[in-house]
Amino acid sequence: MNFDAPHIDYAGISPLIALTVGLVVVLMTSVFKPLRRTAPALTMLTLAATAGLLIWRWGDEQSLIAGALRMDELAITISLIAIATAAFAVLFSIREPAVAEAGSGEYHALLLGSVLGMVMLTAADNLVTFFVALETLSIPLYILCAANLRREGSLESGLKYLIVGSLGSATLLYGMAFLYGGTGATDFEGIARGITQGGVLGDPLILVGIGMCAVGLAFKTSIAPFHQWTPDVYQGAPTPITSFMAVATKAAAFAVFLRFFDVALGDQGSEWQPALAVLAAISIVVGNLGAIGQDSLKRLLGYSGVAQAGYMLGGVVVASKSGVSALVFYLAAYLFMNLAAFAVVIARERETPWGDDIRALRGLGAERPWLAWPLTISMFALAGFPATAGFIGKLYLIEALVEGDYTWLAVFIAVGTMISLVYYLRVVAAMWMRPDSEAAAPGGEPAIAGAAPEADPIDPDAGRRLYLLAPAVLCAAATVFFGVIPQPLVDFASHAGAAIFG
Amino acid sequence: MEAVLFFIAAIGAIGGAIGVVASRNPFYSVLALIAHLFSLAVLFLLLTSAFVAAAQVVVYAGAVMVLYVFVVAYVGEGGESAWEPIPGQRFLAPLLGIALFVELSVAVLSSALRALETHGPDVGPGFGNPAAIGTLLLEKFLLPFEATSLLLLLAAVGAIVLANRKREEREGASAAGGGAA
Amino acid sequence: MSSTAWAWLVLLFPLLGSIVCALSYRVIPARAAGAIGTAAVGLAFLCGIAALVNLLGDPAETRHHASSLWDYASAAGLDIKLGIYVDPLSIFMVLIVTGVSTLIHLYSFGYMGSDAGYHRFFSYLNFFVFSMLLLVLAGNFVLLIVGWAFVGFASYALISFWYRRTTATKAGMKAFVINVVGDIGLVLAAFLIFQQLGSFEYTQVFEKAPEVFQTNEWTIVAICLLLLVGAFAKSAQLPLHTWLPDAMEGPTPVSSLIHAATMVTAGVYLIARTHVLFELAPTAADIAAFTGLATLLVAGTIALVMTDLKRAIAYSTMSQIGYMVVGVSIGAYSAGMFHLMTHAFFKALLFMAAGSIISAMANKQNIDEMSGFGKAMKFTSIAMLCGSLALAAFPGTSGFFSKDEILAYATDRGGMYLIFTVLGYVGALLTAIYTFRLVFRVLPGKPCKEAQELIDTGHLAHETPRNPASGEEEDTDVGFPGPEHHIADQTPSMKIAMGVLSVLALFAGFVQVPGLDHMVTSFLEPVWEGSPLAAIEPSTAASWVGLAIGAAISLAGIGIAYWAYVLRPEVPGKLIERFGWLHTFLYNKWYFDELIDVLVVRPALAIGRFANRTFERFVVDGLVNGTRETVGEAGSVVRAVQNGFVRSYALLLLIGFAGLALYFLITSS
Amino acid sequence: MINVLLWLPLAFGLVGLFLPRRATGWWATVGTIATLGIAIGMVAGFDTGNSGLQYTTDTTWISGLGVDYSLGIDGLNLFLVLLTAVVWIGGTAFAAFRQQERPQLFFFLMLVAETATLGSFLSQDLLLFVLFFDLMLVPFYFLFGIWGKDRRPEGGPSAPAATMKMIVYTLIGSLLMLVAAIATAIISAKGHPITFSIQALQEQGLPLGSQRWIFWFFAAAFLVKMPAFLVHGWMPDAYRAAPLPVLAVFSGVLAKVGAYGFLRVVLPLFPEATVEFQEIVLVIAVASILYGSVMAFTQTNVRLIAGYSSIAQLGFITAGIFALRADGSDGAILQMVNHGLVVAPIFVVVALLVERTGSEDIREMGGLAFRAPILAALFLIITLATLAMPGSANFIGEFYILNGLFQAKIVFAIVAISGVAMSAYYALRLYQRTMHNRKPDGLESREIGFRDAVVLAPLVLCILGLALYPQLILHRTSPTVEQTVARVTGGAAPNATLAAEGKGHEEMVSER
Amino acid sequence: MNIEWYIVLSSLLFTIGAVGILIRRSPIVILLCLELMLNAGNLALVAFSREVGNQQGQVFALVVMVVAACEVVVGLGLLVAIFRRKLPMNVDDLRELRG
Repeated sequence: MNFDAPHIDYAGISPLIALTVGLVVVLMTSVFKPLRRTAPALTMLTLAATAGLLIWRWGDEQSLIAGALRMDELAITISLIAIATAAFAVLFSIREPAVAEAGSGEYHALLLGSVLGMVMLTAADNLVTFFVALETLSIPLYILCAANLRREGSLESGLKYLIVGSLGSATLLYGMAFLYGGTGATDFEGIARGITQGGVLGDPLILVGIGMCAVGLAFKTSIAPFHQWTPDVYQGAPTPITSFMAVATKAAAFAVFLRFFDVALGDQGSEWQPALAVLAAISIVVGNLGAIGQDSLKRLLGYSGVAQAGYMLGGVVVASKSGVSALVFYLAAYLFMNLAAFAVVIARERETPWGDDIRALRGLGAERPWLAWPLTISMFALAGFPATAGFIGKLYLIEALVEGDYTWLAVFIAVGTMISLVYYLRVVAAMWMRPDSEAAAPGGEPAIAGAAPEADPIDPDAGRRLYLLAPAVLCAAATVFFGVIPQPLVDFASHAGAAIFG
Repeated sequence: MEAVLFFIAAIGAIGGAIGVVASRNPFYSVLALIAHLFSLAVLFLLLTSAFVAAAQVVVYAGAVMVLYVFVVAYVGEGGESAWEPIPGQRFLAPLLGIALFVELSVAVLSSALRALETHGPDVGPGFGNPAAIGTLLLEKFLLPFEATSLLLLLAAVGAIVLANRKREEREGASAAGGGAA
Repeated sequence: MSSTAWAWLVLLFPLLGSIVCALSYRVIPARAAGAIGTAAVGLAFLCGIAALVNLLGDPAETRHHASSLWDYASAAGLDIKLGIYVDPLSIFMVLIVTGVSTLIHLYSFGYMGSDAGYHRFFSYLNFFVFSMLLLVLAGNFVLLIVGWAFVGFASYALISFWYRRTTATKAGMKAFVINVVGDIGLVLAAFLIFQQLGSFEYTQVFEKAPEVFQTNEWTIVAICLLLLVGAFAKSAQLPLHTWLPDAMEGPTPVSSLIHAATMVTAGVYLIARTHVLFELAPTAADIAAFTGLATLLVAGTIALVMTDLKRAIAYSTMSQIGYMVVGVSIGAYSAGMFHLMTHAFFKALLFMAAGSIISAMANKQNIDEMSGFGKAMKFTSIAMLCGSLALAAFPGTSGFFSKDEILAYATDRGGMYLIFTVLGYVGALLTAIYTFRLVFRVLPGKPCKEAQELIDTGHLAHETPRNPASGEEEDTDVGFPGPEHHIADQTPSMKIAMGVLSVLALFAGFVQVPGLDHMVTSFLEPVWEGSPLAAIEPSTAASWVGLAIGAAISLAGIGIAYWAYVLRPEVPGKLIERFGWLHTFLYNKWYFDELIDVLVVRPALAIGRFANRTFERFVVDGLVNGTRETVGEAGSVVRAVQNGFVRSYALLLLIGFAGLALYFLITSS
Repeated sequence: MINVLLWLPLAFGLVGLFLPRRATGWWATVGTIATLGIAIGMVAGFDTGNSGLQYTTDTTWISGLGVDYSLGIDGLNLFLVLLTAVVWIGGTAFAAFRQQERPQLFFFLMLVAETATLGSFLSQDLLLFVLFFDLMLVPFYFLFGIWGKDRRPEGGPSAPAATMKMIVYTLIGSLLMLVAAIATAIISAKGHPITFSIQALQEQGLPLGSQRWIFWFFAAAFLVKMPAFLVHGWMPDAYRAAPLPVLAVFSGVLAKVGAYGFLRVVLPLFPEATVEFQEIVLVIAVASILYGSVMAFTQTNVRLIAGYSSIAQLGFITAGIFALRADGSDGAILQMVNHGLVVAPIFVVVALLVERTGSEDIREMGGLAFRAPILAALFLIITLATLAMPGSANFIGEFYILNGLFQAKIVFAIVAISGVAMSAYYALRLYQRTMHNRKPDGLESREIGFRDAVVLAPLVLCILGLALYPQLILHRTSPTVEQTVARVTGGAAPNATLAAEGKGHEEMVSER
Repeated sequence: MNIEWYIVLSSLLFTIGAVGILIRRSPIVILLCLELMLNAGNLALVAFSREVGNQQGQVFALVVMVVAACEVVVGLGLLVAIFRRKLPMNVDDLRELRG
C-alpha cells in the first residue's frame, strides 16, 4: 500500500511543538526532586517561547498538516491572549495551596496542556482537530478545578464541570456527526462547500447539527442557558485556575466559535444569527441579574462573565469583519479587566479570613490604595465606564452590532450594563465607602472556607507580594492605557478580523 | 439476514442502554454497558467498519470497563434513595428525553438527503479496514492523532494528581504517568 | 448740559447714596449716613429742576428726548437698551418724587434717630428713590419693568425693615408676591407688544401703535388689560389692594413716602404714560376707570371704621388713588397727575403727623386710645389739620382743586361718565367724614395718659416695647424698632419737613385754578399731543360749579364728622349696634383677604402638599423603587434556579438544546 | 491652548495626589484659578460675531471607529466653560478652607470632575461628548459616596445607597445615548467611512425614521441629567447626601450639561424630530417648572428647596431651547450661566447656615441676619437673582426664554410664567425663614468669616456684573445660536425677520 | 438496511444516555451514561461515514473513543478523590456551591 506522509511545516506548528516540549519537561521536573522548584519558571519560559514563536509566525497564514490547522491572525491573536492569561495564572499560582496539593510539576504541566489545547482550538480547521483540541483544553481544567483536594468545594466544582462539560461535548460531538453526515466532510471549507453544493442548504439535518454545535460552544463560552456551571465552578476552583478559565477558555472557545460559524456555516447565517442573538440577549439578562446580591466575589465575577459572554457573542452574531475585530478587541480588554480583579481577589483571600467574600474588601481604599485602585478600575472597566478599555470594547461591539442591523441587541447591551452597575459599584463601594450595614469586623464570622478544617493558611501580607501586586497594577494600567490610547489594540484586533473576512 | 442482525444488535444496544440507566446497582450498570458496547460493535461491523468495531471491543469492553469495575469495587456500590430532591426533575427528564428523540429523528427522517434512505454507496472491500484507517490517521488526521496521545498523557497525570494518596508517593506515580505517554 | 444728562444725574445720585450708605456700615457714624442719603436725594431734586429748566428751554413740540448708555440686552431681534426718556411727564414725576423724598428723608433723619440699622434704612430709602426714578425715566418697557420691580423690592425691604417682626416679614412677603403678579402682567404685556410692534422702545411703540391697531382690536385690549394688572398691583386697586394696609407694618416714613406719596401712584403714571395705547382700547380704559371708582368707594367705606390710625390713612390713600385712576383712565390726564401731586403732599404730611403721634403713643396705633394731642403736640396737630383739610378737599386747599378738576372733566365728558361725577362726589363725602373722624378722635378732648405724660414731663411715654399688631414683647435691638421714635415738636428736621409740606398741602392747589391759571396742564400739554381726550377742556364756569358742589360736600362731611365725634360721641356706638353686620363687614375690609386666601393661597398649598406627600412618594419614587424591586426579584429567581444540583444544570442545558433544535427544525426548509 | 484648558485641572489633580495633606487644598484652588485664567483668556480672544468654532483642535483618536479627538469653542459653550471654571474655584476653595478627610483624594477627584465637565462642554465629536458625559459621573460617585452625609438616622438612605441611585439613574440615560450616538454615526454614514464629528454628521443628515428613536435616547440622557420632571427621582436623595461644596459645583454646572446637550447635539442632528416632538418636550419642561416650584415651596430642607428650584429653573431653560427660536435659546444659555452662578453660592450659603444652626430644616432656623448683616446682604442678592428679579441677568434670561416661548407657543408661555411668581415665593421664603423673623434660642447668628467671604463675594460680584451687562454673553452667543436654530426651523433665523414685519409674524409661528 | 435506521437508533441511545444523566444520582452511573452518549455519537459517525462513503467518520469515532477513555479516567480519578475525602457518593449531596 502506498502512503505519502503529509507535508509538515514545522515552522508553522513550532508553537505547538514548543508547548508540547515544555509540557513534558515541566512534567519531568516533578520526577527529580532538585528541579521541583523550577516548574513555574520553566512554564513561564515555555509560554514566553510559544508567544515568541507565535509572533514570529505573525503575518503568513496557511493551513498546516493536511488542513488540520489554520495558523492565521485570528488564531495567533487569541492564542496570545490565552498565553498571556496562562502566564498571569502561573504568577497567581505561586504559594497557591492547590499547587502544593497537586504537585508543582503536574499542576503546571496540566496548565500547559490546557494552553496547548487552546492554541490548537484557535487554529482548528476541521472537526476532528476541533473536538480533540476542545477536550485537550477541558480535561486538564477538570483536574485543575479539583486540584485543591482538601477543599470540598474544589472537588465539587471539578465533578460538576466534568459532568456538565462532558454532556456538552457529547452534544457537540453529535452535532458534528450530523454536519459530517450532511456534507460528507470534516474540514471547515469542505463543510461549507458541502452545504452550498450538496443541496442541503437549510436542511433539517444540517440545522439541527448546527444547533447542537452551538450548544457545545455556548457551554464553553458560558452563554445562558448553558451557563449554570460557571458560577459554581468559578467559586469552587482554585482562584488562579478560575482567573485562567475566565479569560483563556472563553477566548479560545470564541475563536473557534468565530471560525466554525463564520467559515464553515457562514452560508447558513440567516438561520443561526437570530438564534445566537437571542442567546446573547438571554445571557446578558441572566448574567447581570444573577450577579446582583452575590457576596462571593468569584461567584460575582462568574455571573458577570456570563453577561460579558453575552456581549461578546454579539461579535459572532453579526458575522462581519468588524464583528470579529470587536470580539477580539473585547477579549483583549477583558483579559486586563478581569485579571486585575482576580489578582486583588487572590491577594485578599490569602491575607484575610474572609476568603473571596466581598467583606474582605472593606476599607481597602483607605489602607491599601495599591490594591484598591486596580480593582476599582477593573470594576469600572467591566461596567464599561469611559477612559477604560471596557468602554472602547463596548463601543466597538455596539458599532459592529448596529452595522449588522442588530441594534436591538446593542440596546440590550446598554440595558444589561445598567443592571451590572448595581453589583460592580457595590464592590467599589465596599472598598471606598462606609459600609452600608455595620456588620461584624473581619474575624467575627467565618468566611466561605475560613474556619473550616480545610482552611488555607493566611498570609498577612500577600497583598504586598510583587507577583500579585505587579499583575494587578499592570493590568489596571493597561486597562486605562487602552482606554485612552486604544489604537494599537484596535489594529491588533482588526488583523484578526481580516483573517476571516479578508 | 442483515436486517435480522441489525434488529438483534439494536435491541441489544437499547437493552444495554436501558440497563445502564435503570439498574439500581452500579455494578450491573457496568455490565449492561459492556453488553451495550458489544452490540454496538456488531452494528459497526454491519456498517463495514471492522477496525472501529475491533477497537470498540478491545479498548472499551476491555480496558475501560475493567477500570470501571475496579472503581466500583473500590468505592462500593452506593445505592441511591428513590427520593427526588429536585422539584420537577422526575417529571421533566423523561419528557425532555422524548422531546429530544422526536426532534433528532425528525431531523434525520425529514432530511432531504437521499443517501440516508440507501444502504450507502457501494464501497470497495478495503473500506474501513485497518490499513485504510491507518493511512487516514497518518495522513489527514495526523495532528489529531498525535494530540490524542498527548491527551492520554494529560489524563494519566490527572488521574494521578486526583487519586494519589500522599505527597511522598507521588514521585513513582508521576513517573508511571510519564511512562504512560 | 442737556436735559437727559441731568436726568442721568438724577438717577445717579440716589444710587450712589444707596451704595455709600450700605458700604459705610460700621465705617461712618449713623447720622452721617443719614445726612449723605438726604443730601443725595436733595441733589437729585436739584438736578431734576435743572432738567426741567433745560426742557422748558426747548420748543413745546420737541420736549421729549431719549438717551441710552449701552446695549443692555440686544440679541435675536430683541433690542433692549439702557435708555431713558425725558419729557414733561417724566420730569413732573421726577420732581414730585425727588421733592417729597427729600422732605421725607429729612423727616426720617430725625424720626428714626434711635433705631438700630440706620444705615440700612437710608440705603433702602435711597435705593427706593433710585428705583422710582428709574421707573419714571425708563425709555422702554423692559427698563420700566426693572424699575417697577425695584420699587417693589424696595417696598418689600422697607415694609419688613423690622425683620424680626413676623408680622412685618409676612406683610413684606405679601406685598412682594402681589407686586410680582403685577410684574408678570407687565412682562406679558411687553411680550404682546413686541409680538405686534417688534419693539420695546416707547418712542417706536407709541409711534407704530395707531398704525398697527384698529380701535378695540382684541390684541390692544389685551395689552392694556395686562398693563392694568401691573398698574393695579402697584397702585393697590381692587382686587390686588390687600397688601397696602398690611404694608403699614413698615416704619411710618416708609408708609408716607412709598405707600402714600410716590410708589403707589406708579400705576397712575403708567396709564398716563401709555395713554396712547389706552385711547386705542377704550374698553380697557373704561374697565380701568370703573375699577378705580370701585376702589375709591370700597376703600372709603373701610376707612370709615378702621381703628388703626395708619391703616385708616392707608385706605384713604387707596381711595384717593382711585380718583387718580379714574382721572387718567377717562382722559383727564393732567387733572389726574395734578391730583397725584397734591395727594403726594398732603398724604405724606398726614403720615408724618401720624408717625409723630404714634411715637408719642409709644408705638400704639389704635385711635380709640388716643385723644387730646391738640394740647400735647401743637405743631403736629396743626400739620395734621392742614393735611386733613387738603384731603377732605376743604375749599381753597390743594386737594380741593385737584379732586374737583377730575370730576369736572368727567361731567364735561358727559354720558356714561356722569356716573363718575356723582359717585365721585359720594366718595368725596366719605373722604371728608373719615378724615375728620380721625382728626376729632385724636386731637381734641381730654389728653390720654401718654399725651398727659408728654404735657407734664415733656418726655415720650415708654412701656415695654410690643408689636402693635400682635402684642408680642420685643427688644429694641436691630430688627426691632428702636427704644423711641421722635416727635415733630421736639425734632427740627421733622419740623422742617412737615412745615414745608403743610404749606404745600394748603396752597399747592393755586398752581391750577380754573380760569386763573393752569400751570400743570400747560406744562404737561406736549405729552398728550394729538390725543382727542386730552383736548376736552371743561369750561371755567362748569369747573366753578363743580368746585362749589365740592366745597359744599366737603363742608357737609366735616360737619357730619364734628356732629358724630364731638357733639354726640355716642352716635357711632349706636350706629355700630344698629348696623352691626355692616360694621363687621366693613371692619373685615369686605373680606378680601379671606377671599384671596380661599381662592389662591389654600389651593396652592393643597397642590404643594399633594405633590409632596402623594405624587413624589408614590409616582416618582415608585418609579425608582418599582424598578429596583423588579430587578431584585428577577435576580433572586436566577439565583433560585442556580440550585446547586448538577443534574438540574444538565436539565436546563438539555432544555436549551431542545429549544434550539426546535427553533432550527421550524426554520428548516 | 484649548488642550491646556482641558487637561490643566487633571494635571494639577495628579500632582496634588502626592502633596502633603495640608497643601493639597491650596494646590487644587490654584489649579482651578489657573484654569479660570485660561478660560478668561479665551473669552477675551473670542472672535465675537463669528458663529463658527474657534480654538479648534482635531486629531484622529481611534481611526478604526471613526472617533476623533476634536475640541472647539463657539457661542454655545464659551460661557459654560467660563462658568465651569468660576464655579469650580468656589467649590474647591470653600472645601479647601475646611478640614477634609483624605484631602488628596478629595481634591484629585474634584479636579478630575472639572476636566471631565470641561471635556463634555468642549468636545465637538459626538462620541467624545458621550465619553466625557459619562466620565463626569465617576468622580462625583466617589465624592458623594465617600464624603457624603449618612441619612439613615432620619430614615433616609445611606450615602453610598443614594449615590448608587443617582449613578444608575443617570447612566440609564447616557448608555442609551451611547447606542444612539453610534447609530447616528452609522446610519448617517450610509456606507461611507463613519465619523462622529458633529459638524460632519450635521451635513450628512439622518432619515426621520431613525431620528425619532435616537432623539428620545438622547433626550432621556439629558432630561435625567437635568433633572426634569418625572425622572428626577434620584435628585432628593443625592442632594441630601452630597457634601455641600461638591453639591455646589454639581448643581451649578453638571445640570447644565444636559441642557447644553440639547443645543449642541439634538437640535443640529435631529432637526425634524425636534420639531416633531417640540410640544412633548415643552410639556415636560413646563411640568418641571410648575412641579419644581410647587415642591420648592413645600420643602423644609434647605438643600431640597434649592434642588427643586433648580428643577424649575432647568425647566425654563429647556422650554427656552424648545421654543426653537433664537431668543429662546439665547435666553437659555444666558440662564444656564446665571443659574450656575446663583445656585452654587446658594449651596455655599446653605453650608454656612448649616454650620451656624446645626440643622438643615428651615423650621429650626431664623433671625440669622441679626448679627450677620454682610452674610444677609450677600444672601439677599443671591436670592433676588434666584427669583429672577428684573434688573438681574436671570431676569433677562427668563425674559428672553419666555419671549421666545410666547412668540412660538403662547399657551406654554402663559403657563410657564406662573412659575415666576412661585419662584418669588419660595426664594423669598427661604431667605426670610433663615435670615429674618425671631431667632430661636440657642442659635448663634455669626457673621460670615473672612475666608468664606472671599469665596462668596466674587460669585456675588459676578452676579452683579452680569446684571449690569448681560449683553456680554448675549452678544457672543447669539450668532451661533441663530445659526443652530435656523438649522432646525429651516431658512433664515426667525427673529431677524420678526422685528421687521410686526404682525405677519404670527403666521410664521403657526407655520413652524 | 437503510442508514436512517442506524441514525434513529443512535439518537434513541443518545436520548437514553441523556435521561440517565438527568435521573441517576450515583456519579459512576452518570459517567456510564456519558459513555452511552459518546457511543451514540460514534454510532452516528460510523453510520454517516458509511452513508457518505468516506472513512473520516470512522477515524473520528476512533478519536472519540480515546477521548471518552480520557474522560473516564479523569472522572473515575475524581470519584476516588471524593471517596477519599469521605464525601457522599451522590451528586445531589455535592451542592455546597449554589445560589
